[in-house]
Amino acid sequence: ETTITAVMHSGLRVLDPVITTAHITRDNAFMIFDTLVALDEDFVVQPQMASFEVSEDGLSYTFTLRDGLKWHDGGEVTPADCIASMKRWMQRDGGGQMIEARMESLEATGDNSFELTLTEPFPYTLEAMAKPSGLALFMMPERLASTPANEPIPEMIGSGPFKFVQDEFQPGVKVVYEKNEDYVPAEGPQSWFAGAKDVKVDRVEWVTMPDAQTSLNALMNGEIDFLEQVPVDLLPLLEGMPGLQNQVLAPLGYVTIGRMNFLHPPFDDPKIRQAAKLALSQEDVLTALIGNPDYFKVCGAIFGCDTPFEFSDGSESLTSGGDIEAAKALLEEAGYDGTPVVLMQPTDVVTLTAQPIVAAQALREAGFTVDMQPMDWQTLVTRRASQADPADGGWNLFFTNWIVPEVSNPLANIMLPGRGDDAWFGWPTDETMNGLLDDFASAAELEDQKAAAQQIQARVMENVNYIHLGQYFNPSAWSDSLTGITEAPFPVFWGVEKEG
Amino acid sequence: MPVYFLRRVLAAIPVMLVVAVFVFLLLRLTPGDPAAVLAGDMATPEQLEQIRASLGLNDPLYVQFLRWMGDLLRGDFGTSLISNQPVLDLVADRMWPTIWIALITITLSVIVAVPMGVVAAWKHRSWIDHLVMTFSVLGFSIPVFVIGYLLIKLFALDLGLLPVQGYVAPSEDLPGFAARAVLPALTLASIYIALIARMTRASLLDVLGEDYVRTARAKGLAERRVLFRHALRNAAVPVMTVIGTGFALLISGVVVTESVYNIPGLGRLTVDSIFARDYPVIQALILLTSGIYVLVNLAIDLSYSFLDPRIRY
Amino acid sequence: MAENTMRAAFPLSTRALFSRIGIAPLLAGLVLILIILAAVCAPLVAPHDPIYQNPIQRLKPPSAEYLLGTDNYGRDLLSRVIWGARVSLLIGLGVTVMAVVIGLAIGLVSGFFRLADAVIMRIMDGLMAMPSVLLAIAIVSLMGASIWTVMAAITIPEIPRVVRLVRSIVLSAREEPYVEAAISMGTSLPRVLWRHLMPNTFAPLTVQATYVCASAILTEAILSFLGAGVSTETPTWGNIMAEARIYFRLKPELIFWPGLALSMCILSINLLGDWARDVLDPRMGKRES
Amino acid sequence: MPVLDIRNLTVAIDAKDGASVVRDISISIEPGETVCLVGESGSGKSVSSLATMGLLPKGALKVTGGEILLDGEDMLKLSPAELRDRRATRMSMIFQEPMTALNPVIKVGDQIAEVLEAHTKLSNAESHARVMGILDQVGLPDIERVARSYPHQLSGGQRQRIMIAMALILEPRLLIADEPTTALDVTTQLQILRLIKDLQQKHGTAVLFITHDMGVVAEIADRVYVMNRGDMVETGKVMDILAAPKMDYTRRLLSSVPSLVPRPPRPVASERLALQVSELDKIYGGGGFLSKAATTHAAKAVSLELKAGRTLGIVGESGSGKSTVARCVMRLIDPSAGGIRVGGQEIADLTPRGLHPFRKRLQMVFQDPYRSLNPRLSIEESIIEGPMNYGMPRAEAVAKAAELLDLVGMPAGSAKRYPHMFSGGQRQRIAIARALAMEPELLVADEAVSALDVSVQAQVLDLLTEIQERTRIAILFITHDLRVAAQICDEVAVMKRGEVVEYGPTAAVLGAPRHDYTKSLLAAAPGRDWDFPNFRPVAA
Ligand SMILES: Nc1ncnc2c1ncn2[C@@H]1O[C@H](COP(=O)(O)OP(=O)(O)OP(=O)(O)O)[C@@H](O)[C@H]1O
Ligand SMILES: Nc1ncnc2c1ncn2[C@@H]1O[C@H](COP(=O)(O)OP(=O)(O)OP(=O)(O)O)[C@@H](O)[C@H]1O
Ligand SMILES: [Mg+2]
Ligand SMILES: [Mg+2]
Repeated sequence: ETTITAVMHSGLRVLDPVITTAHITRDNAFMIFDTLVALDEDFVVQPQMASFEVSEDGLSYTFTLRDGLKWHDGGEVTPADCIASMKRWMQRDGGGQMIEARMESLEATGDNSFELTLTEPFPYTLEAMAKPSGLALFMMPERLASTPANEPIPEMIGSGPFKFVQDEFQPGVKVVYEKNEDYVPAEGPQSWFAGAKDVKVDRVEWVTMPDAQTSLNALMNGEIDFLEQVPVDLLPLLEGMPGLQNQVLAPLGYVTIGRMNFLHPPFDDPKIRQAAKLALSQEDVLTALIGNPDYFKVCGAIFGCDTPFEFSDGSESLTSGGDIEAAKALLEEAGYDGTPVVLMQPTDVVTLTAQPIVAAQALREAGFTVDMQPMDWQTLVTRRASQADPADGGWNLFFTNWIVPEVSNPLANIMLPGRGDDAWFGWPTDETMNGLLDDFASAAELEDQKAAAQQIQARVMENVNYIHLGQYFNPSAWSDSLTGITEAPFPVFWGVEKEG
Repeated sequence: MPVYFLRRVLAAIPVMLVVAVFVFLLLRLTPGDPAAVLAGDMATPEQLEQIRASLGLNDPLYVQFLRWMGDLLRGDFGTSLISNQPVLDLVADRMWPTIWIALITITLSVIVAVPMGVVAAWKHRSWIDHLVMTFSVLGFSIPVFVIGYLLIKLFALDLGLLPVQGYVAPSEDLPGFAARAVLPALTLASIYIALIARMTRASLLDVLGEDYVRTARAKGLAERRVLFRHALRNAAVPVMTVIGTGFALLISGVVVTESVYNIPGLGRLTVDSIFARDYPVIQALILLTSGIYVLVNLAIDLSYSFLDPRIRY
Repeated sequence: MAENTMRAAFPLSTRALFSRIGIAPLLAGLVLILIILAAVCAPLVAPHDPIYQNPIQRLKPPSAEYLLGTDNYGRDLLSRVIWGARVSLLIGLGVTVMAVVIGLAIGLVSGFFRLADAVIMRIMDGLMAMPSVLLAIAIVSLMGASIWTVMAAITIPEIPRVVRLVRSIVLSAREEPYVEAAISMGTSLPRVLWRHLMPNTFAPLTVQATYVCASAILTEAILSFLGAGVSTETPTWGNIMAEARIYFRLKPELIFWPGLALSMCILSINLLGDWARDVLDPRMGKRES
Repeated sequence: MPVLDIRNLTVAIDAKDGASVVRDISISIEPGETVCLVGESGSGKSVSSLATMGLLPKGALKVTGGEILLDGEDMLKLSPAELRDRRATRMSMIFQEPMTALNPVIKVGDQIAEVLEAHTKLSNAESHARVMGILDQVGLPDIERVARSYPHQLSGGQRQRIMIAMALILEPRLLIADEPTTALDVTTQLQILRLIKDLQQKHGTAVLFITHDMGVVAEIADRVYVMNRGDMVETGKVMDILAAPKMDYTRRLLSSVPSLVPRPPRPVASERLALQVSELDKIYGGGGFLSKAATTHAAKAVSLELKAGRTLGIVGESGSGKSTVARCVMRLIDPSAGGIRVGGQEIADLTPRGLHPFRKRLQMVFQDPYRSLNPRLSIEESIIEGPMNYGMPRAEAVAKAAELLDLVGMPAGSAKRYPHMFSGGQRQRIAIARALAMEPELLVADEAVSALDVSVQAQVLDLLTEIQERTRIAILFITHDLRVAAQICDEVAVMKRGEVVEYGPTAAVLGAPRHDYTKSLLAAAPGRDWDFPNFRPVAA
């Protein structure tokens, strides 16, 4: 029996991939559930559980399930299951809601096929269904998918390559998967989430280690096989260790961003937002965060470098070390009155502690009054939902990270819409942006999409909907006994072999 | 004895009630929102509101409290908001590592610390005494995690004698369990040994000045007998007391030790739950640890009557 | 006789000091004074701004410019350790003062008034039963991590210990004939408390205070370690170590120096506490803890 | 050859240039002889005996000269192991406080058997038989049960018998008894003294008996050694010492011992009642949810009257309820039933607030002079506290304190000093001054002289008498010492188990007791046949 023991970036607690956008929940769901369609490494949507056909007018999508699909409890996968799964997902996911808004019908058309009909063309439809981030669209048996969207599903029964071992699940500690012997891989070579998901081990165990030092020690001591995130500063320890290797598996990496609160001074004033942006330097932030320049990339493109929509309009100051003088001047011009910037600093998330510290220093240098308030990440996520005045329980600025696929498409990027109270935390009201997003959504050709994306890039930089602070990469490390590990935005365990 | 026992158990009820009210209010009156934790980064305010309502977090506080109390009386500790598992299952899963480590630590500490304290008291003001005292002050002065790191570096990495982390149940793999339990127990024991050695010494010093020790010597007994038969048992009550109150220290140490050695125990479960605002789990766990503390100290009080026949309940 | 006169004439001669106080507490006092001086004069003594980040100088080994090297933000470790003394001592002292003052007040009342005692002791038992570090983490993570919440969080679990100590002293002292004499002389209860009972608590409280202080500094470090401490922008020994812990194998000095400062400080406080106990009341060992 | 021959023994404090606490003393005891070592507190009696046993506290005291010969063998030259071997086999010791001298967590039978284990090779059965034999000899009832008891389950007298059994089981040549009866009631004391005498005669043991009680000396001694501040003052046959002491110190010591013959009654000066206690009841304990604390009926229907300027004594054995009555009168505790009138005013049921005006009319002097003054206040502060509570301006109170200190015979200029700078007798004077500062009508003295040496005791008693004559104060005097009661009280109430069994003028009660209990108390008083102050037997 072969078992891969892996330490992932955090502990799994929430199981339902429709309830939360937490990455670990999604990673878990990709093991257990399968998707209708999937993205390959060229950002192209490929069939996975179902092949699809789009009508000429772009209004009708027909999905045909491939043969041999079975739930882990033995049941057949039916169109009804898929329809229920899609409907539940549409209630929660941004992309799903856009589809729902244009949906005419979603109905079974046979024993193994069903059809989605739209009222107007929506070229983003397949991409939304294939995207591996935000809320990915997973197929579940109907009885699970009929759970209300804000209540967790009671069981983990999917049709994916691995089965969830309920008895051994310890929330936050350990998840165990068994190979799904009944799984019939799709055709074609494995590429990201598309192609054959060929499981070559009997079991996979994810264990959580709260201390980076401990997990590295464990890897070096041969107690685990795979470590998803190695702090870059610690890579020198791995160098020259026989039997171990490390590599960045998600070549697109992450972006780190700062988000301001548009409702309260001083950041309700675009000039002051602009001044803050001018003060910040991607290189400073990334150096503090990562250290080794091989593992970060100063990059002005809000949709990420090396992605289809890579533009860098308006990002000069960010990528060239910041422009404190200009920031000072602009702040002066805007008549900044010293209103403190309440900057929320998470103390318990390693990848988010450095940004506020570096930013605080830069903002102070530019003339801002900064009130940095440390708190644990959960307090931060609670507090950022508060629209109150920063002086009593609200906030002005916080930082967070995304994996690049979460921001690389304008429609997936949740920070963009400027719909006031309905917008993401920070609540910008930005009709210009909304217009640009509509343009993008209805653009049929890639060229049109690119044009719209470029304008969105410029608008973000001008209006400072958020501050894009560059890209960084996380090396993973594993033992030589594992082979077949492939690149993907997050680790996948199909195709991986373990010797001995 | 039974009456006393009953009285003590009854007396524990208001204590537990205080704990319950305190924890409940602490959790509800301060910021933090399990719904936000649950929904993740990309959730919109509207989705948060829905989740909050479905978790019953929008009900008035007293309603929530009474509901919790009612459930408790029926033996229902609730369900984790985050992982949606019954709290009792979570606790049952995570209990054993903590219990094992704690038991080993206490045993180890007592075995090491009591003789240390006895020798120090006996050789009062000699170099052995100074050594023991220095060690025990040091035990109080170095943070647990630093001790943990040092032990890992020495025994696991440099000498390669023991694994650096993890836990396996003793029923599955006894040698594996033992190998993984040694370092955490040693780490935890560092404070505990210091505490017990110190108290043993102090209380023995007191006892050695008592008349009956002089009587024992006047009888011509050997020094070893005077020390162990006459003095130690009389010194035992304060030592037991410190073992009991030190239990609280142990729980604190467990939290850190479980992090350093990656032991899936109750300490980490509590910390994780606090960070995740998983109210039912936090409430149950703090109530549980407090209850254990109360019980341990009750057991220790009862043990006094075995140590000292004058104490009768 | 001559010897006595000499002693009286030079009460502070070194020899007398050593023989009267003993070497360990004397050294401890010295170390503590040094640390306090460093803390008070941090702006003058520290070679760099403790929070100024210089990303280019990240994780540098010790050099003439950075005597102990730099941390992962390129901040000067030495300066951070010196400034760290400030906050760590502030937390230690603040917690001690708060715990002692509050505990003393509650303990006096509880020891003397039977009715209040029943209620107060139940509450104290409750507080005592809650594991202190867990309680502190809960308070800090729920209320936000500022120095003040950290201090409050560490203080609350210490209070019951002080209360119990004070109460036990009051309970035994109030049986003292001189207290009964005062009562029979018509002294009012508050005055009996203040004048006859409270002074009895000073010696044991002094000793207890040293332990509270030491454990507060230590608890702060543990809270930082668990991610519920003061912001890393404000250096404390605890959070310097906590922040550096992933560099434990790569740059152990990042943990070593603040750890050394912390341990020396706590060691000194503990030693002084032991000394105070021997001096103030040789039989206190029984009451402690 | 003497069993014990201490020659020129000097013991000093174990430090460089440490002062000597015992200087150049010599004691010798013949087989079968009882030698008493007497002297005031701190004179070095215990130190001498501990030196003999080799039990001087390590690091505190050490022998600096002389020799201690036990059957000709010098104890000071033995190795620790050899010394251990001599203990219990050749010399044994019993201590004053039988509660603390026995290990509270080991059964007494085992504690005795331990001696056999350490020094003999007897089998368990043999050893058990030996233990039972000695228990029987020391006159314990139901010996099997006693052997299985823990010390706290036995009475004080029984515990002391256990100590004696332990000391004598290996028939040592020498028994040292350091104040073995001081903590016991007179009746028990008498039994123990008789027991020691019996056993001594049976085994021919030499006894070194340490005491400060001249009555005991008269009772048992063959010869007497008198110590004063570390020096041996005088030695001689008991009758010679008692009847014709040569040294001043010895004379003073003897003349301080109060006589058991009641002093002549004083005329009644005033008919005014200072205190009237009627049908007073006090029950301790009981009540409490689920608590099964046993109740103690500590005072049963106690009725007493005390006129101004008179002294009423309450006597009785330990636990008879004397203090309980005193504390009820003082309203330090609440009586369960009955009345207490002070100067005609009922105070038994007043609230603390209502009581306030009456507090100053009653004052108390406590037994332990070391604990009845707040160590942190100067004695002046202690004295003026009361008057200032009742509104006296500070300056006036200070002046009054000075006056009072003078009255009780304290040196001028002592007002600003602290209690620890005074001796026990002086402290008791200060406590009296403090009580008088309130100008009370009634002074309650609970064992006010019991902790003092006889010579100091005599001074304090004189002081009280003198003050009473001057101020016409009424005194409620509680004591267990019949000699003291005979000398100071006008009336005496004898209490037994919470009840007053006999009550009347001192001369009547102590001179011609009617109740059996009073008779047995008097019969048990050691040295009752000897009139110490007059160096002659009591005239029949
Ligand atoms: N451990 C000690 N260290 C120093 N001095 C001591 C010690 N024990 C006794 N002394 C001193 O030795 C002297 C004699 O003490 P000792 O106990 O022999 O008196 P005593 O005659 O037995 O008095 P008492 O009747 O009160 O028992 C006293 O002055 C005392 O202060
Ligand atoms: N606070 C108390 N609670 C319960 N019982 C008590 C209390 N104080 C005294 N007693 C009991 O009441 C009885 C009388 O005690 P009291 O102190 O009055 O005796 P006493 O005659 O003064 O004895 P002594 O001569 O030993 O001082 C004893 O049996 C005692 O155990
Ligand atoms: Mg003595
Ligand atoms: Mg009494």
